[in-house]
Amino acid sequence: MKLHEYQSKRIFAEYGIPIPRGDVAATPVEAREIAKELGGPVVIKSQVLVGGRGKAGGVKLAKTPDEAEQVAKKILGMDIKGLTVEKVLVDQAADIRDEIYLGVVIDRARQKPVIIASAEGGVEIEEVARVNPEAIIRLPVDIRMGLMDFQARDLAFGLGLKRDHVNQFVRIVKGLYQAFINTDASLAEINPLVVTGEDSLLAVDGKIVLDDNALYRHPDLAELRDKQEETPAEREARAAGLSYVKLDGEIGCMVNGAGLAMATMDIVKHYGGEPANFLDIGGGAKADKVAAALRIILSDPKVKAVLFNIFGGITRCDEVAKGILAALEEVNTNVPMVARLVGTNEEEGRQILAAASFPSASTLGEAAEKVVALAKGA
Amino acid sequence: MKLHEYQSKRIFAEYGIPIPRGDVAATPVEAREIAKELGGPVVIKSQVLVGGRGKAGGVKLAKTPDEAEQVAKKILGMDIKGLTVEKVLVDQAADIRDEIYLGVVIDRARQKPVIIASAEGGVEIEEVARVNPEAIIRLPVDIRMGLMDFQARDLAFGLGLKRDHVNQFVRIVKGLYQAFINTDASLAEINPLVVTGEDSLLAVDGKIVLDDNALYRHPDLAELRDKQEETPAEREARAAGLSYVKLDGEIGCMVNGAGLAMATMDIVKHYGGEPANFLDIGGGAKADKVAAALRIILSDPKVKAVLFNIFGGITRCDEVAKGILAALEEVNTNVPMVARLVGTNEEEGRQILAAASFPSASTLGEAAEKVVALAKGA
Amino acid sequence: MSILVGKDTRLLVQGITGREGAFHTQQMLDYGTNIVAGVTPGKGGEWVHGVPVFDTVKEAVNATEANTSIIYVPARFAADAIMEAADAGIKLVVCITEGIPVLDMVRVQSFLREKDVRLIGPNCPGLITPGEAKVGIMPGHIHRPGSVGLVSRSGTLTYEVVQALTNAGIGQSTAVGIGGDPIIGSNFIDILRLFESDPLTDQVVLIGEIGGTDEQKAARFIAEKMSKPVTAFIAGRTAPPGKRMGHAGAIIEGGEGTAQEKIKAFEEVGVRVARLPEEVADIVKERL
Amino acid sequence: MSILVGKDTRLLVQGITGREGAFHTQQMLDYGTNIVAGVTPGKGGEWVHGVPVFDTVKEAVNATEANTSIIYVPARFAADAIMEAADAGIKLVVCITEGIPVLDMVRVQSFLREKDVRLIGPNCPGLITPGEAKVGIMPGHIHRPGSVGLVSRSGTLTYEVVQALTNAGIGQSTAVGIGGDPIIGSNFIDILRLFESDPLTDQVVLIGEIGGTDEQKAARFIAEKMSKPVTAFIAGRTAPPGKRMGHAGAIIEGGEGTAQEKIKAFEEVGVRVARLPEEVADIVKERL
Repeated sequence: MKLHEYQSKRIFAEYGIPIPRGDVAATPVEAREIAKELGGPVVIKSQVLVGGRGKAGGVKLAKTPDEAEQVAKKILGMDIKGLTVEKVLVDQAADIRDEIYLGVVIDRARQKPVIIASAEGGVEIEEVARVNPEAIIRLPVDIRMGLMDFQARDLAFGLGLKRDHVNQFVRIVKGLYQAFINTDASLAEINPLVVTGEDSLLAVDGKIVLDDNALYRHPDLAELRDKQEETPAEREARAAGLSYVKLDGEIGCMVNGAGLAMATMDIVKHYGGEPANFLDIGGGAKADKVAAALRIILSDPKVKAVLFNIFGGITRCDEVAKGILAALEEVNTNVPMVARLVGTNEEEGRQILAAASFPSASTLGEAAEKVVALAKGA
Repeated sequence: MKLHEYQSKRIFAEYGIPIPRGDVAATPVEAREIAKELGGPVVIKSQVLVGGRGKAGGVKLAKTPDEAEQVAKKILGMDIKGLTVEKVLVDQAADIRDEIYLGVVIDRARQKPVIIASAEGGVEIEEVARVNPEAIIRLPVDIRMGLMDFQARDLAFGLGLKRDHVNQFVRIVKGLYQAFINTDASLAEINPLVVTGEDSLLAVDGKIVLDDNALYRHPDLAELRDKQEETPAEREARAAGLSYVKLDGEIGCMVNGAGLAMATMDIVKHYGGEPANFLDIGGGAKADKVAAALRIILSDPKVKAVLFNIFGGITRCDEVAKGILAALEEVNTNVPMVARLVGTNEEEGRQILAAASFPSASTLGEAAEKVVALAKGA
Repeated sequence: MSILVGKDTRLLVQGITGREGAFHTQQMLDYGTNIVAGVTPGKGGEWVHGVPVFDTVKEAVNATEANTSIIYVPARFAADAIMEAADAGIKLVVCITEGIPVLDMVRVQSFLREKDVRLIGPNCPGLITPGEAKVGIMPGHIHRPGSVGLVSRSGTLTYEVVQALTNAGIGQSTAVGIGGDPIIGSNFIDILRLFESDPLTDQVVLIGEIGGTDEQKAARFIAEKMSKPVTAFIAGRTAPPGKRMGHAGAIIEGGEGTAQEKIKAFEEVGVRVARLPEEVADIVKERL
Repeated sequence: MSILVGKDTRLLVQGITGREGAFHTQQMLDYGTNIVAGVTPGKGGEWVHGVPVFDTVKEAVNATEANTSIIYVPARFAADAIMEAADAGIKLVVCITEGIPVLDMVRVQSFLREKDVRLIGPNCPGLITPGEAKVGIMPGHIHRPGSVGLVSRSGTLTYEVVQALTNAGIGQSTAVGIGGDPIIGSNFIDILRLFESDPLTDQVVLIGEIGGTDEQKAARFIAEKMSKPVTAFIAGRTAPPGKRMGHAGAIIEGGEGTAQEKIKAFEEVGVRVARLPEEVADIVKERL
């Protein structure tokens, strides 16, 4: 789950990281009031959960409260990569002298959190990695020891910071690491961390991505989710514990397991069809989950046929079969369907479907061929 | 630094450990009010920083508020092992079914915190260790991982707790461990942890001893120090960063280093004297510290002679010499003294003392012989 | 016994009294797995399908000499369960549970590094040595004993490939699902190394998917260290990029983790890559 | 070189710009110790008594190949300084600082266990190989080269014994102060083992004090593993019980830690125990 810039920066502030004075506005008048309160020039920043806001015109400077109101008026309601800007952050403009990148992620290979830092901040770190990889410092952290002071100092001196900034930087990187750990983040990033003309450090932009699996430990953070920026189908899928990604094809797919779901899409395409979605019902799904998944698939008007591909392990075929039938009772649909259920409780599942005269197939190839034919025939 | 029972239990409560309802009283009337508020029988417990309160009559039951007042009247002001009872804790009496011992200390050999538990609580753990050592369970904890849930469960089942108590116990032992770590304790102990007739667990008595070296991290805890229970000399010594223990002899000793201080006492005794104190001025002591130490030694009227034994390493003999002379300027005394200064800046130190005609010796044996003679001659 | 599990396996089921734990205990028993104990804290003394239940793994190991554990406990307790098993001296821990927080697994791995234990998973189907022991949730009946080792990040996709092999008359030595989470106990290389030195395995099938760079590393390992032929299958050629893959994550990994990248990495070192599960069987058959 | 320090020592001073650090740097230089670098964060580029100062230990090690470090930083930063030295590849760390919180040292020791490093101290006087290198705060001039190894929990008391030896014409191979804190990097046994296998050491003096059971353990080690004669001295026969020794602490340790207990433990295994520093010299002399 992604947090907005303003949400991320507020969390940073709780961990002692200096952020610009500022507040969030949902209307141009609010933006004006905030600018007036702050005094001096401000930056108006669209709060949307995609990258590239700046290039899209979603970040602008304003010198006066009047100008802030005008700029906010332009940005609020703007469409950025399909997302509507509902809120802007009005921050006191910083006197930027240098820009540093500072982030924490999990290093999968080392199986440790790793601090990533670069004196070339302000641009995307991928860009730095591509153009000037030596400018990136990586510091793996033993989660049991936490980030030690000397490591933070090594980083500060490694970035070539001025002596006056070293202690400030140490506090910031320790705060960022602690925020990462305490929020169960998968990414916590300050970019840029600015050295200002007043010779202090300031987290001008920031981002936190949370681990969905750990949200149960953070009910307060879970509430920060921006409901505006999910489609109704995605929202329903998440609520039901399903992994769903909408695509552009006409064949709805319901599969258990991400690998098999992707392989099923590959095979649908191999047989000349186009998948309408990626949908993994996960392991051990029961009837109600299957029903929710079917509703979500059918909510896409482009879907012309549906393929169920279930290879039962922890998931039981009889539960899935019951779920399909239960869903069909509430969802009145003419979309043709094919089910291929094998594995755990395969016989019971097939009997349930057979009793309801539901079309089925025994191999994935056969099922894919059938569903492509049904979609084309429809 | 030792905390009182009521202070320790309040800290436990912050860590989710259930403690009896109760409050602290400094007068019999307060005790009555608390008992009234609590309703039902209460226990009146003297709050003094020594063991054996119970045997000394410092812990009594009271059935009514009236009785509470009477009992408090008896206990307040009572002398227990030289300490005057200034406060009593008035706790709701618990319906005790079983008593468990639960403590956390540092295991020096393993260099880890270790949880100590015994189903035979309510008596001193040393007593259990002597009589029935197999009744004690030791669980070393890796400080980097913290106390893990399964370890806490192992402990619970190892103590033979009923199933209904396991989850409660797990929360309590994790809370106790966390309190130990977060307060930088050297001991955190619940004894007894009671299984009540209502089938819940309750920390009826508790004790925390803090690491003095870590008190700088805990200004709030440092303030809890009970100033009534230190002698003025001990208080001054602590404030000056000196390690001082009053003894019964007549020869004051000021030494740098605990080992040398003890050896000096041994040697004074070897030559027929009795040391008046243990006093270690520590490493690198400067003039003001030496002066404070001398004031403390001379505040004991039994002192008939003073021996300075300084073997300079990190401590410099010239600093010590200056300190002695500075102290003598403010403290007008006729007590005879001998100084033996060797090691770092030995020459400078000797010159300073020689210039002031201060008696000195070159070996410890010579110094001890001299000081014993001076004490006897005085 | 090929690798990791077989007739010598003395299995402990953690979370045996739960719905999934009890169900799969029955399934594993039916397959012939030697299940010696179960653990659910607070349920010690009960029995599940004739298997004695203990309160702690230590007690279970002391009483039954279990050497392998399979974990079905819910995600929020699973990390602790893995560490409990490792601490009690279990040598092979198989964690089926999905949805364990990533930082929990980081802690687990830092704990396991000092122990003599191998972890498979989490979020994996487990592993099976056909005809000897099933330690997982895969449908046993699709397997048949043979000499092809399988290692896979995927669960159900592995069943699909196993079935294709079995349908083509090709048996398996051991099939291992290593799991698809960001932090897992054993990776492709760990298992490939075991297959390479297993006399009962003649060739290996590797089933990968988009995301990360583990397949690329496996390709390098195969080129440098393996004498046995490997056939690969990569899911996700038509899939959108994995949602888990964070921005900075990609930098660390040094790649975007697309199927195309992975297929290229394999083909460059001479590993044949199948496009369909049935094609895996075809390629393997040629090499028998 | 006898044990741990000598002509091969390339010393780094952590906290070199502080009052104590600078003072003792001069003292150690005067003694002839090869000091190659100092570290004080934020003072990199400065010089102290001709020794170059660096911001971090890593930089210092890279630039000067320092192999030993001595720490004079204040107590609240000392634990971090020890770990910084270990992390940078220093092989011998000597921590003079006193007053480090116990839990800090517990963390340090858990960190060091995975590193190839030896820690002496904290709260110790350091160590000296007379005539070669002084890595500590002891007055150098009281020592003289010879074949008697010293190991001690005490600081100044060791100087007393060393002076008694020197006055009696007995030289020292290496004198090591291991420190008196509850958690220390090296204990009596660690150092006794080094002396036992050091060809330049003929006999050993052990100086203990009340508290704990390390002397008792050392006695057992001497009985079982040492061929060289050991003379012991225990301070605190007339002292009140150590204030540090908590209640439950004593249980763990399995003893009260009185001088009498310790003297008894030594005498039972044939180690002679001196009553006065001068007596140490007398006993050692008999054995030369």
